[in-house]
Amino acid sequence: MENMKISVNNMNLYFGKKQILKDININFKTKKVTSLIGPSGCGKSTLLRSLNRMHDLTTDAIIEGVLKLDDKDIYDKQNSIIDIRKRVGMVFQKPNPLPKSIYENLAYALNIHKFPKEKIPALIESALKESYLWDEVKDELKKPAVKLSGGQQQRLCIARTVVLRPEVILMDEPCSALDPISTNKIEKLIMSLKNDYTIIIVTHNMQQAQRISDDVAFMYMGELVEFGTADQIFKNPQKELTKNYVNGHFG
Amino acid sequence: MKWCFAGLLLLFVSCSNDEKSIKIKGSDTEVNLAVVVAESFHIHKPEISVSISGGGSGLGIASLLNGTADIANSSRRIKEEEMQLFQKKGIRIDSFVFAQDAIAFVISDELPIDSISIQHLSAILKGSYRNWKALTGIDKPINIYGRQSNSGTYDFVKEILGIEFTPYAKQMNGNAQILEAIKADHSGIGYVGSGYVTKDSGNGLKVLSIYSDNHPHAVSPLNREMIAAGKYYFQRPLFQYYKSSSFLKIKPFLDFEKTKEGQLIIQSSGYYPIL
Amino acid sequence: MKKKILYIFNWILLTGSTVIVTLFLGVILFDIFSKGLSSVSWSFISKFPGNGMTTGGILPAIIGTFLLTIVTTLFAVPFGVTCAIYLNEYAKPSLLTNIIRASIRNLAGIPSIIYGLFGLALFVQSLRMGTSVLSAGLTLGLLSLPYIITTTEEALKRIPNSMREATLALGATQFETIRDVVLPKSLPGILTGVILTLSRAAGETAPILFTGVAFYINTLTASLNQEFMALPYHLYMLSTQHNSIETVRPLAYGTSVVLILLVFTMNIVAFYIRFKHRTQE
Amino acid sequence: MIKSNSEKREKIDWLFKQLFKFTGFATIALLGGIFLMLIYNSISFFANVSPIDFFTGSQWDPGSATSKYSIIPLLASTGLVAIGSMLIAVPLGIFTAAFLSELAPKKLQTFLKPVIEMLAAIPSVAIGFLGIVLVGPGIAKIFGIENGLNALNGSVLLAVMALPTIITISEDAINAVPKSHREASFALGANKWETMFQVTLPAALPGLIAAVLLGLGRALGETMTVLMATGNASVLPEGFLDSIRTITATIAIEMGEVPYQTTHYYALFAIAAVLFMITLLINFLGEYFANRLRKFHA
Repeated sequence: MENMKISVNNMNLYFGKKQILKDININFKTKKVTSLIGPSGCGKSTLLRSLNRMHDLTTDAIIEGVLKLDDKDIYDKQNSIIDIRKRVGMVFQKPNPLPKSIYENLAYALNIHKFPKEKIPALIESALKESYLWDEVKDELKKPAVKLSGGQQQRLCIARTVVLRPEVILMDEPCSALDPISTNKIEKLIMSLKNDYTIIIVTHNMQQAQRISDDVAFMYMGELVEFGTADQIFKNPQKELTKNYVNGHFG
Repeated sequence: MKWCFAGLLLLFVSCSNDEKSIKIKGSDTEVNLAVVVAESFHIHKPEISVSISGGGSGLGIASLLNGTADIANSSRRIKEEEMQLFQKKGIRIDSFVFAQDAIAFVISDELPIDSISIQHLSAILKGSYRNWKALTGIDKPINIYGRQSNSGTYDFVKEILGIEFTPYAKQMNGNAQILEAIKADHSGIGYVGSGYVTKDSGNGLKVLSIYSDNHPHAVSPLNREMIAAGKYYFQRPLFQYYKSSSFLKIKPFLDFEKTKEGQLIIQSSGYYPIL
Repeated sequence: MKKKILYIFNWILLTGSTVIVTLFLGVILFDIFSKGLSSVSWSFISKFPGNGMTTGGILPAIIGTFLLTIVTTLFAVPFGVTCAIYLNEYAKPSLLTNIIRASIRNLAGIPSIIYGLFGLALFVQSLRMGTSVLSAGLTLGLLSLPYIITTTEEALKRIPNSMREATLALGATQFETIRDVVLPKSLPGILTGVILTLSRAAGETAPILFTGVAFYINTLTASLNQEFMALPYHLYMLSTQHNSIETVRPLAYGTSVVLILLVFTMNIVAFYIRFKHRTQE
Repeated sequence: MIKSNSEKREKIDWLFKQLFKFTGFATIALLGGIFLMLIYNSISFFANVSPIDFFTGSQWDPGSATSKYSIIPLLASTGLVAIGSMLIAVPLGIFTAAFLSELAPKKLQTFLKPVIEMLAAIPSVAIGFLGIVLVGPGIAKIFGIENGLNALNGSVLLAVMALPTIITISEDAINAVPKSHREASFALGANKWETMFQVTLPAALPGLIAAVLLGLGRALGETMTVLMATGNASVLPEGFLDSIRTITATIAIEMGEVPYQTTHYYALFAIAAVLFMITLLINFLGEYFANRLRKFHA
């Protein structure tokens, strides 16, 4: 029996009257990389964003079903949204550094979560090292983060997430706005991060999914069509739909 | 953001020293006089702040009633219906006459008359005469430049002549605007407080002397002796009304007006001191 | 041939209109500055009026306008910005919020004198503040609110949602996100709107007519329940109410120069902030 | 320990949310209060004076023994001066906007836009002052009349004040017409002018209407300029050379001097309410047309 980090049971999600996700059941394993793939609009980003309650501010979103982080109900009102998001970090499609310096970008989360002041510099250094960014920026930590290149910004966003030591990192097409070299660096980074974190990533890139994933979930029209190991999905898909998609026949 | 609210609070709290500021309102005729008096008053009592606003006499009395003035300047006696409003609110008021004024009728100096009778004046202001031809032989329409209905001067002229003004009379904002208009309009006639015509009213203007059946000898509003004798038809006391309850607060200012210095200021501004 | 004449006619029509519009500004500024600049001196802006306001300066009017603008700012900015934050960050997009938004936009088009009436009824009468700097400042504050709300909302709207998500995903609360990201990032935009609004408020006359402005005051306005002199009203008074209009005409021109310079300076500051902010992005 | 920290922060978050909500609603309520205050005081007025007299009479004369409260002369004055200003400002404004977006080189644009913004920034009292010292005497000279304080003077000044609004919105409207429209017209062999008058301006029409309406709203509501420059005679005007007295000027002149809570006082609120409704209607219409333009091009 493998260790489950996040489990989703009988989940339905609506925006207003429109149903976006239909009866989703999926388990994300601890310290593995799970990829969510599928054509645009299939609901994979929506699913990802519901794992750390990013839909809370979308006023007409209605979520049914049970989503658990370990044995804790993510949507239980008793549980602080702050703690959920601290445990489940997120990296977005477009790098979105805060309008502050590189150092402050990382210090920000530590400060609001009241980490002891004296520990902050060390935490920042190790997060930057973990994200393979330290060597590039260690001499200019005071530089505004927006001055970094796109790839560096995205790695900074990953470092900003990592610095809080979350248990899960959600990534929403983190490489779609980047060039191949930066993409390559981020993929390497993901491979090394999975030793410590559970990673769930949404991607459009089949090769990338194949390269980095342990598990792959294929979604179509708001439904989870097939879920299995990367080998299974890419080499031996059970469903016709999956086969067509991974072979590039549509999407 | 926080200090904004704190600042706002502070502002509300810092409202104080109401006792040290006197608000005087009303009477376009008296306002400039009041300003000059207040300027000199400041030298004697710099700790008391005096703010002055013009408008009409009605404004002063209404402001006194509304509680937004301490002294109401008025170039006319308070009206019966105004008195009733004060009584309804339970406010007792007193009055003080601090100067005398004469109303001057002004025309362009291009019109060949120097004096006018009360009867003709009434006919013009009523709108029965609409052309100068009957009076001067010059065929020009008569343009009347009067004050607004809230003006004490307006009321005074209306009442003493026992007429209603023609609706074609232009209602100007103040004495000064009337003079401006007549300077430009060679067929205009208007009325202003004598304080407005004694000094630097500019050229092109002429002040009419007034005669009536009782006083066939025409009297000019600029004739000091005749006014002292009470012989000018349109002469009137200038009042200051105040609430009896706030007498102590405004007393220093009234006292100053009564001093020799105060009366001198009144005289040099073109008004006539109280007898 | 006919076509050519039409060409020239059209060209003259368009260019001529533009020239006329430009001339309007030119004539206004030329007339006021050519006749008024000579009246403006250090003593003009640092002295009290004298001799029945026929000589001297306009110090009390400058101080009055300054105080008035401070009261306006302290009232309108916190309330306006807060209201905009509520509408943009918290309120659910519904028919009601859209109606509220449209109403606020339209309130910006309501004649300023009506704000004066409301200020009279609310502050002077109901709240018993009397005719004072406080009443007048709050009235101008009300007048400014719709502008501040609208411009602030526009500034907030320009912040992309990804900025908000960045901190939210790190476990920041919505308030922390507003405080640490949304407001700092939209500050230049808000500031531009606020300064432009205040420059408009500083030049307003109608709303202060019956809420506290005075013809003359013989001391500087020192407390909030006192009446005050203000630059725009002073100009109105000197040009229509004074007993020797001709004599004080140079003072009126001088007052216009000071008023216009004040308003233009505020506008230039606002445009500078906007310009600098735009080039940074 | 971390738990209690989150709880505290969530509490602060909740508190500020309530604060924002409260001030938001308070601000909205305050602004809504303006409307209620006008209605409330107007009702008090109509309890004393019949609405029929108010809307049909021909005299506004609250001072006389038989007080007459008819909005008609004031409304006619307001309408006359505002329409006059539009007759001047609309062609000037739209042609200037067309010049800015179709003819002017970039450099000239960067010069002209601040000019228009500066024009908008000049306080109304300064414009009114110029009406007394410059425009009024000028009009008196041109028409050979004795006094230039009349409706025409007010219209010229209000036109100057409405121009920035009209130009800015018209220019946006013209710029919003898609390039493809123009290109299609050029492709059919139309020249620059034909394209502008037959394609671009008609396509921008809703925006131009919005510009005119919002400019009109500004002219209707202006107080100081008309108070200073139009002579303030409250009789039915017969032409542009007559002195007039608008609703705004009447309020400005009379509000200071009426005893509170009298019929005259309520009357001023009633005419203010009428003005409020008119400007609100015009602004909403303007907004409607502006939105139509936006939707059309979206």
